[in-house]
Amino acid sequence: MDLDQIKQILDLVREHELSEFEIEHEGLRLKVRKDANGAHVATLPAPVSAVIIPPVAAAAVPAATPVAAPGSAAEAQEAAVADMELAVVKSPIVGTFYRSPEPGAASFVEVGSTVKKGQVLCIIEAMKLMNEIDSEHDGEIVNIYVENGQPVQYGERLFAIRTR
Amino acid sequence: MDLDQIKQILDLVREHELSEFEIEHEGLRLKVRKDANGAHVATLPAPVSAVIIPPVAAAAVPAATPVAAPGSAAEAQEAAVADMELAVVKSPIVGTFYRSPEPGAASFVEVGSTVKKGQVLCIIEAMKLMNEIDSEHDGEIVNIYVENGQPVQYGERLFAIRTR
Amino acid sequence: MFKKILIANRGEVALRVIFACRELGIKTVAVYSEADENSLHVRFADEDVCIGPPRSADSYLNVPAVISAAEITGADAIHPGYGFLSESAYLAEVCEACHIRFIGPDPQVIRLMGDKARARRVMRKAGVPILPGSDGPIDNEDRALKLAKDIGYPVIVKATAGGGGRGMRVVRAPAELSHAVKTAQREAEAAFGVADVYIEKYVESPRHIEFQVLGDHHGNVVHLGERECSIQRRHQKLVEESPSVALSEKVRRKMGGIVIDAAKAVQYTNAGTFEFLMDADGRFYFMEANTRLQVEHPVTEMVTGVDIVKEQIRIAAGERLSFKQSEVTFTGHSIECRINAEDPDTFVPSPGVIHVFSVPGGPGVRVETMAHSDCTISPYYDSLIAKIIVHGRDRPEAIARMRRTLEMTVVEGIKTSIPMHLRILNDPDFVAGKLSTSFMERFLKRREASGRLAEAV
Amino acid sequence: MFKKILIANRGEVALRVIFACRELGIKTVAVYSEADENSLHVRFADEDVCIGPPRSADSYLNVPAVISAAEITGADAIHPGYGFLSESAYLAEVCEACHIRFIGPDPQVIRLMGDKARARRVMRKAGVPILPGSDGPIDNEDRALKLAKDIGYPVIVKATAGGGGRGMRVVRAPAELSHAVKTAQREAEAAFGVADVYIEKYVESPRHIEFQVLGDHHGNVVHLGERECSIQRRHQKLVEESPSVALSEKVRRKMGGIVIDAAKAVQYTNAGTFEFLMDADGRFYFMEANTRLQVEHPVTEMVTGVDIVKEQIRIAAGERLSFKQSEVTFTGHSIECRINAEDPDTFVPSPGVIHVFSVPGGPGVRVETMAHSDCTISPYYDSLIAKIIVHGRDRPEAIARMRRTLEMTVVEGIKTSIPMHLRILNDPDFVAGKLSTSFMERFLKRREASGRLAEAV
Repeated sequence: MDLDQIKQILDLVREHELSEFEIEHEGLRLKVRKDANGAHVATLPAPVSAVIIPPVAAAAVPAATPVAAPGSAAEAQEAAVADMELAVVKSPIVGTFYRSPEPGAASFVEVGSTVKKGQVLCIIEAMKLMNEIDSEHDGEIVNIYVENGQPVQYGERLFAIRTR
Repeated sequence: MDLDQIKQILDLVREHELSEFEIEHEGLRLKVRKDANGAHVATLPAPVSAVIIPPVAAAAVPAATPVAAPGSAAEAQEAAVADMELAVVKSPIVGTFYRSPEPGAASFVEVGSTVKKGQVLCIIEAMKLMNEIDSEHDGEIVNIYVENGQPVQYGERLFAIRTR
Repeated sequence: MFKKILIANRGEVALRVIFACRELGIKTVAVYSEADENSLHVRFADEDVCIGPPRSADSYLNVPAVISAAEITGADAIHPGYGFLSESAYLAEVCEACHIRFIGPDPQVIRLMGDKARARRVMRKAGVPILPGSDGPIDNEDRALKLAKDIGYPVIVKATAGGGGRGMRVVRAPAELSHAVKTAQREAEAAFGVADVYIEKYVESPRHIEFQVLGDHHGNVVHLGERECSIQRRHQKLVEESPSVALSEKVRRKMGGIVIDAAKAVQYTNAGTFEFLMDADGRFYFMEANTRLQVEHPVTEMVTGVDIVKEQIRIAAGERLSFKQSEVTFTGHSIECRINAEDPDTFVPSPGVIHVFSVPGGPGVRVETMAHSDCTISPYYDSLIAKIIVHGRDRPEAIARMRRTLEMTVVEGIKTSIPMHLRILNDPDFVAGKLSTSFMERFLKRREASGRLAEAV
Repeated sequence: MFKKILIANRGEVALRVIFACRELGIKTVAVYSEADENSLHVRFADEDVCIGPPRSADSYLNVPAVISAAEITGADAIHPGYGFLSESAYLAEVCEACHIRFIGPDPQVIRLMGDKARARRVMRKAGVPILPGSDGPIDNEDRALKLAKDIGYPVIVKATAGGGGRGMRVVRAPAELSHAVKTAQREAEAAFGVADVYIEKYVESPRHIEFQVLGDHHGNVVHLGERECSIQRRHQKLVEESPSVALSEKVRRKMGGIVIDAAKAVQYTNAGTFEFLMDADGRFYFMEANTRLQVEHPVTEMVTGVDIVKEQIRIAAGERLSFKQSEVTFTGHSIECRINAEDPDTFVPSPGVIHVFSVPGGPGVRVETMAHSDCTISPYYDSLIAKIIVHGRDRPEAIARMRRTLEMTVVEGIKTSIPMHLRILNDPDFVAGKLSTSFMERFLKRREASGRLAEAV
């Protein structure tokens, strides 16, 4: 998603006179709220569109992911805070995902494992090379998105870590 | 999910007059809210775009034409009233427009002429035939849109008549 | 050469004529109904004239409006496209009277070919094989019964003014004949204003083979080979191709010679098509001649490299044909699919707004369309939204090419016949070239039987 | 035959390869950068793999990512398209090691042709006319001066690893030579990582003529005639055509024979192009060989009817060429315009959202594009948005056809080079076929002089 697409979405929001628009799709989360209250428009000078864009993930760095669908502005703020505690580890390369150093061996991590920055989370095999993927955070593994032995694309989600 | 799909969803939201729409599907989450509060619209002079469409002309029958660009609702109403008194005579056929029965003769009507229903306004020549165009109204010619000898298309405006 | 041509048509064929005019350096005038104000043919013509309300009878079929439009814009010729006024001898006559060149055959030829019974007689005299049948309208039931017995059942009763499948009845036994004649007469009267019907031999599951001819005003006539248009539903062609797998080079030459002789016999000029039925034994029977550009002309253009519309214009301007029969070559194989705005299962028309329209390119793909993203397909006119034509080195390549082109065509907002076309292209009989005018009937029955399973798309 | 081909490219050429694969019944894998997620090549491939961020170096030029994508999808061959990794001997070698077929020549041949000085030597040995010049990199200034004197000024200094006009300097007098060599070396070092440069005779205002060859793995090589690509700006081709007006049938046969011999001498396989300069006297000088599909391959396809991409795939699968040289025929004339997203006056790139995109059809028109209404032209990649190719019975028909096609092409939202192309098509020298690689320089100067008056559109 680039700026143009965001602009187009904002145009749609205006066109359809939406008060709220929220989308989450492949690592991107976009939320738009618009105070289209006639009274405000009349009395206040600025009908400001609020656009909340989470820090866009640079290639393969952890990005915020929401844990709850916010129902109000207050909740949304809470959710945003909650978001910041989750880091998603994405695949920096294309290859095959392995959870253990060799067939039959124990997995590097499980859901619930406590991990430290620099700890190996998995291996991605690319061009016969085994690439170890390290954690960039201290925290707890709360989700593993990919099955052992499954191919992964660039940018595909691998783990969610609740950071501390 | 691409922008087109989002547009289609928003069209559906509008079509079904929804105030809220939320979907979660295969890693996508989309939420839309619309503040369609009728009370606000009714009580406050909301910034509604006023679209005034004059009654569409059935083929070749006189139609109202706006005389002023309405600047406010009040003005628009006035204009609408004014419109109703104006009839536009459109060309029922393709051909060449003549204001007089033969070259050098006096014009059938001039701006300011009083005309009666059934009175000849002009001739349109098509396929060597001279077709007389009659007035369908009693009134006063307030505008002549076409020069003598000029070609006219089907539906092209010929005269404006202030009806009585 | 003409300075300015008025195109008395709409849609893709109006654009097709604009292409030809622009390549020849001729200005164009578009005419349009109120429903077509935003059409591409209006946008790309040099001038345009609104000629009436949406209903065809009041606009595109309105001869005085078309002629007046030509007069007020100073057009020196009219190209009628196909459909609408393209086979109107009356328009051709009015054009003559108004000193506007009608781009098509002379009015007498249009009139002759429009009278199916008369055309049969003339063609038989010119040495064209015709189906045994009555030489003129049936006026007596006893004679009709005797004739049918001589010809042998089944026979077909047809309106002399006919077309499009109306006023036609197949008769398989003497007892049915009288009723069939009366029904056909009633239909003919209703559809064409003329009740006359004639009888001819009915051929079971024939192929529809037609020959394209071009004749100039200097006595030169060439043929551009045949098209096979056997894939029809209710006499509407759905898929056309050239060449036909059923014709050898020898037969093509022979039949080509026959149609050239026939065209010369009636002093045929401009573009025309001679339609034949071909029976299982390879015998040809003349059906009718169409005195206009055909919807399916691109398949012939693809295999011959001849621009038929440009040739029409040159011929109408009095030029000699720019090539001889011996210079006409046939290369590869071409197929056309007529993409209609309709439900691919029920054939119910599907007008509306096309939100997304995209057709892939690649080698050997040609698209004729007035559609584009965010255009409206009007309910007033026929449902053809695009013709997709492919060319390949041979028939299998052409089929593969058409398949991938249809698979990668995107039309969103309305339903189209593309899924049905893909199923036809995947049908074993189609792939094997086992075609006949009853193909679609069998195809649709099989499909019904299979409970609409196995969608090709 | 292959079961599944990974296409290591994007844009129109990725679609072009998908067309060929679908026609051959081969599954496809698209790879894409994050910027291309919504591209048509991703939509129409059977599978797709995101291989990296928008920057080419991290995605489309990322060999490990491409190979891994092939491995995880089980692709048995890789088509590299043009640009990106298409001339990467390294990718070809890794493919060999991974038992994935690289659709292109063997790595040794790619490497040989990539070293311009070595290629010159080998070609000369194979009997191909080359420009007089140094046989290898220049290592000594005195020897360079002596050589330049022997050849005669002007001479040109070129990077051995060169391409795209970088690392090139024309030298018109001995005093300029030393400086030119140093500058070219610096540019070559910066652009290609290799500072080596060589000297050859500089031809003033030559034509750029290139021959298309196809070679199978059974020793068969054919040529598909020439393309003239003299309309270039800063070594970027803008308009290409086939045949060249400057070649007689006799010269075509002779040069075709020479390139076939040269290709056989280096055991060339798959598709390739031998580029020549042609001087005012009709003498040919070998420039370089491109070991890949060319952007402009469609003009050759249009005049020969050969589907070059399908041939590439068949050859890579080990099949024999399906035709002999004697079966290659040349029909009519074809022209291609490369439509770029750029300002037609300043050549500044114009990425952005295309709101409306529509290209007309009609006879002899072919469009290769990844664009459609409401698509985004990304700033990350080159500015080519469409190739419009036309075919006509002769060059004047092709020019008229290209003009009307460009005039009726609608691209709204970004600027395109179409107005510039229309001006080129209307240029008297272009129409007369008076082409040379200095055409654009003169054309742009004239235009500047005329104060940007008389817009063609």
